[in-house]
Amino acid sequence: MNQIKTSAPVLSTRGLDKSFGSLVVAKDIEIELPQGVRYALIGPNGAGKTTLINLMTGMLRPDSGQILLGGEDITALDPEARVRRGLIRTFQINSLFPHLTPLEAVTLAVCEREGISRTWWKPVWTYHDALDEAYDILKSLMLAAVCHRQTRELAYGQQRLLEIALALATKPKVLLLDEPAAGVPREESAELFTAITSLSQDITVLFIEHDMNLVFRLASRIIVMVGGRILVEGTPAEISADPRVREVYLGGAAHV
Amino acid sequence: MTSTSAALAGPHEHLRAQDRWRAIEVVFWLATLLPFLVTPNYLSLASQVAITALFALSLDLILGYAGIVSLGHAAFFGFGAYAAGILSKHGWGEPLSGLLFAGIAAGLLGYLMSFIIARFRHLALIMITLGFGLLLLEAANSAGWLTGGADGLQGVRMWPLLGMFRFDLYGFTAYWYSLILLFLLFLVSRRLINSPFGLSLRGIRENSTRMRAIGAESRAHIRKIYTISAAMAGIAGGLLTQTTETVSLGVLDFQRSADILVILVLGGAGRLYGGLIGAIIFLVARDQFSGINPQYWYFPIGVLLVVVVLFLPGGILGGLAQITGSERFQRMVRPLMVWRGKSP
Amino acid sequence: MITSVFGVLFDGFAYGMLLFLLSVGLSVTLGMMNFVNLAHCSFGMIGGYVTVTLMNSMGWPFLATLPVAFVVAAITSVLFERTMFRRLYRASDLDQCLLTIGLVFVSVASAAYVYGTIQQPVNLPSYLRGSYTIMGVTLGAYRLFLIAISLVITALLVLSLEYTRFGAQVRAAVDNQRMARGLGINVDGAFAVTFALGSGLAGLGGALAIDIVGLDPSFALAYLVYVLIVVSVGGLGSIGGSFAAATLLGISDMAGKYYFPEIGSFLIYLVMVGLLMWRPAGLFGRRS
Amino acid sequence: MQRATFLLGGLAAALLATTPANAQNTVKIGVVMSFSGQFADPGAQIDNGIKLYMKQNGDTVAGKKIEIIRKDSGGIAPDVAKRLSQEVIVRDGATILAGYDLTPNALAAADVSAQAKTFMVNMNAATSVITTKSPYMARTSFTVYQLNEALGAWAYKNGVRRAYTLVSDFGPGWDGEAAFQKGFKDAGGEIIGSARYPVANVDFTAFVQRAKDVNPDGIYIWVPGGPQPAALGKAIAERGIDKSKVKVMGQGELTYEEALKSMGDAGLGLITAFHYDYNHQSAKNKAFVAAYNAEFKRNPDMFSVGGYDGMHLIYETLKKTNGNTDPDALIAAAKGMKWESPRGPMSIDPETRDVIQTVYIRRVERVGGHLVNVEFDKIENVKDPWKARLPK
Repeated sequence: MNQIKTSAPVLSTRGLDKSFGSLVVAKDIEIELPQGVRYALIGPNGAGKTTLINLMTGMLRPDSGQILLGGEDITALDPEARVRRGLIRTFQINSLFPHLTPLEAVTLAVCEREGISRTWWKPVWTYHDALDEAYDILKSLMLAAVCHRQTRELAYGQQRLLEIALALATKPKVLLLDEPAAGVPREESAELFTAITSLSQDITVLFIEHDMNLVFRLASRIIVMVGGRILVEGTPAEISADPRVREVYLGGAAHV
Repeated sequence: MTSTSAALAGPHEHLRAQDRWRAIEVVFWLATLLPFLVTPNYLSLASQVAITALFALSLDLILGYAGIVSLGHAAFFGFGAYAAGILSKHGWGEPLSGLLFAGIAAGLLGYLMSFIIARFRHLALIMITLGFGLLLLEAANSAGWLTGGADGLQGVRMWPLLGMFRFDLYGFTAYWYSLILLFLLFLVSRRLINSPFGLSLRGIRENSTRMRAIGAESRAHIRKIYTISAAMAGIAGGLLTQTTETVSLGVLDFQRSADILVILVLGGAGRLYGGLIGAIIFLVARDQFSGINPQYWYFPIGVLLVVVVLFLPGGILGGLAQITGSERFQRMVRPLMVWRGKSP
Repeated sequence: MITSVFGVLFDGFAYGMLLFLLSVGLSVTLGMMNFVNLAHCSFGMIGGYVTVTLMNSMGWPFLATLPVAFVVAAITSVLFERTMFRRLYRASDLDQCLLTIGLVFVSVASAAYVYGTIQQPVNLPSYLRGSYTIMGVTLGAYRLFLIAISLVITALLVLSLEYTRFGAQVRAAVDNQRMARGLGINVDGAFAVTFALGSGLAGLGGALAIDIVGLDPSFALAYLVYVLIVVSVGGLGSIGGSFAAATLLGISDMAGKYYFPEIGSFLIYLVMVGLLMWRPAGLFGRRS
Repeated sequence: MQRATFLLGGLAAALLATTPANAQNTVKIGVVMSFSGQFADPGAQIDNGIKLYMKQNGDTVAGKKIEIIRKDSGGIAPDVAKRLSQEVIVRDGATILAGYDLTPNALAAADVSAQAKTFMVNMNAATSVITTKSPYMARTSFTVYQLNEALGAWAYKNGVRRAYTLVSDFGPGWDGEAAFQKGFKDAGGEIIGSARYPVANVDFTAFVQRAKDVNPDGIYIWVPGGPQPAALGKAIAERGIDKSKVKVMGQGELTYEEALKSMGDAGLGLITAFHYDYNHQSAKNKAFVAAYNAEFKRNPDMFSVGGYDGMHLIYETLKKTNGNTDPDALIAAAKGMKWESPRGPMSIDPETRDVIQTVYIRRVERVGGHLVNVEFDKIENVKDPWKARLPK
């Protein structure tokens, strides 16, 4: 489980600041994510976790600071361009294509990545490679059996998996998961996280999660945020021993 | 509708099966030939239905597939209509090249408009399309030297189609000409919506935020489909000009934009055949109702729309698909379907 | 020159007030329940025909017919809301459009059947005709009346929405329906009342509009475009927005016709398109 | 879904498969005009004129039964008007076309008349050029040039020297403007300003103010029917234009009955040129108006008389041809036909097949508690001047 920092960071931020009026939602955020690491981002509600993901993916613009992906400054790029460079996210609340089937949705993402989506004179089914790839992704997330059902008919847990499948279809270098197991029953969420941690080591993963059992079992490193700042960053062992973290989570015993 | 067998056959087989022509589609297109045999006195109505169906199809591409609601689609229909008319008035009455000209002209206008369209959504988008449509109408009214203003463009005369077929009083040439074009452009649309591009359009319709998050080139897609749709609407407009040898401000009217939206939604948006069915139902109902009473036919048409919404939400095809897809219906009709050797 | 500016401002404002009365109800219902009611002007038409009937057949004075126009339009709209519209609150916008356009067609045909296609005349009392000249500016009596009545109504609307319990409930429902329900607010009831209020105002607007724009069965369709323009430019669910948009459009329309008659007919659409491109959610809109 | 598609298609085909009844002794007249939409009221009035004429004169002429087939073009839609005209000929077997409220529609249908060689009676559309488009067409309404060029000349003769023109910004309005200006300038007058207001305009104060600002001694207005005349009349009164000093003139629509009712006293003093009004003083018209009131509970207007005289023309031509519906025979019979209409003496110009009639100059006055158009001058036997200038 324990990864050793070997390569240069894939994604890093330098001094990110963001506030809405007098409300500071991100203050001096410095993060470095090395390749292949499974990072957990934890913190109490309102700590600025989702905001940080929005900043990194370009859905929000920082007031100051920089975001670097593979050494390239992407601070000024729009979200689509960041996705094309391999930085992708999922949503805390499902954001799917209700009337498409999972196969169609994931194929769509593959086609967009490959630039195939510009062609309008050849049927989708002639693109065997794209379809096979989409199918494999679905299979790896245990969605193969329902790949021809309409998305809105899927069970909630399956929809959460499809969120991840869509993200994987863009062949990300960095995958940011915003509470991937939100609303999923506990038994299923363990399964879901197993699927996440067994993803290819080429992919760096950062996930927000409230279930501390899962976090400490599956994350190789943990970042703790409080009030828009990073409180501490370290291995699960370091974090669980940290008195400041204990203080923050004193009221949040239910999670642990 | 069951998919288990196809799923086993591999992911592409299932999609390929969806792309295949169904017997009912073949029957539908064969049925479009019926007016020649059964109702030869209704061919000019039939050609108007075909032209309206083409116009509705063009709107379906942007509304039904990409989710772009437009209350100004008559702008492109009218632009094509005037383009074809003005070309003919100035001495070039060859129909096919005239139609091409109409399509290109409207497509160019659509391309320019698409840069604005792609930036907006919801009510703002609807009202901006409406505004541009009305601006174009006012412009056509003002430019009397070019368009003939409110009197309509005079002097539109078409040469015989392919040098052989005159546009006759019975609408014979008009109908087969319109029908062939409708069919060809339907084939193009069918191809388009089953392509990766078509898949992306449906993605934009379903969830444009998510499309951004998977790095899709949504705006480029919207620009492209808007241009194609505009060109198609322009061809429909050109067809109307050519088959009737008239053009007036009515082709740019708000009413025309609203009517075509009603027709498409009535038939069922996003179903390719929706606009076609809507055009048939709406125009035939209007012809029949107004034949019974030319003054109050709005009443039964209005009732028709209300009834369709209340009992067949999603338009006629959408509602029927829900009904025929329901378990109860399947159980009910299964005994009747035995002869087909498979379940519906 | 200065007097003509004031004259144009005055006339444009009066015209804007008429647009405001016709539109404000739609803005609120569209913003609140996301219900696309294209039949809004049909309720305006009902108000117009009520006034005409009472005046011409029963000899009522003009002013006395106005409250009745309001009430009849309001009651009719609630009947439709309770029996038909509410079933479609969760349906797609397109289905809502189709249903309400169907009702517009029915209302147009019904009006033609009952009243004929003729332009309905309305004979205003003498004190509303003619004009006053104040410091060189000619002020039409009816326009003054129109402005006065609209300002009173706007004030009443704003006060009742800002300072009453009902107003607080409506505002809560507009802001966040789900949360309002959670707080135990009777959202359905609030909506029915608001719907009635909006349609009643349209009915009143329809009655007041006869003298300026006339009344025949095509009213229900002809003014739909103007109403939609005001609603979209103002921003959904915003009374202040509708007021500002109607004023702006009324004045710019009037000024455009006065100073640039060559482009007079383009101006209202140009203003709308320009404003929406600048602020897609409308002047006072929170969401588009 | 596709099953349903087919079923519906079949249903549509079945609906269409009604065959036209065909009887040797019937003359079918296809009446194509707007029965619905914005222009429904003119259509209804034309139709009333047709109905009244048939009630008074029976539905049989020269041994043939007359059958009217009504088709709704629903507004400005030449493509629809053309199709309906075609259909009423090929599907329903009509041998005469009639109706036609709007210029573009009449122009499009003229093609059908010319191509199918069908006698066509234009009962309303008033643009001069229309009758030149089919040699089988006659008109029983008026032309914009006929009325307004006469009015222009009359205005100069009656003291107007500096006139301002305000017209609706579309074809008929431009024609009205051009016709008045031609009549007025040829007589020696000066046009000191002009404006065109948008077709869908609802408020006229700005335009009237502009006219007032240049201080003319005559204002000419061209306005179509509908709500605009009343709005204009009121705006003129509100702006305080003194009609005893400034002549405010227009074509008769400006002061049609309902517009005057809405205007009230604001309408007093407006001067219009027209070919018909229910207040026209003649025995023939009194009887016509009485019968019309009894039948339709309202007064006839210019549309009604267009329909009424149109039917008269059809009946009389059929009598002349002994029921023969050969288009050449019918149009030959129509040429030069003269009769006494409720509007006064009228005839069909044998050269142009257009209407020749008296143009009345009227002023709005209060008579017996009602505002009416009182004729105080007239110009007799006016032909369409626009066609007179066409190269022969």
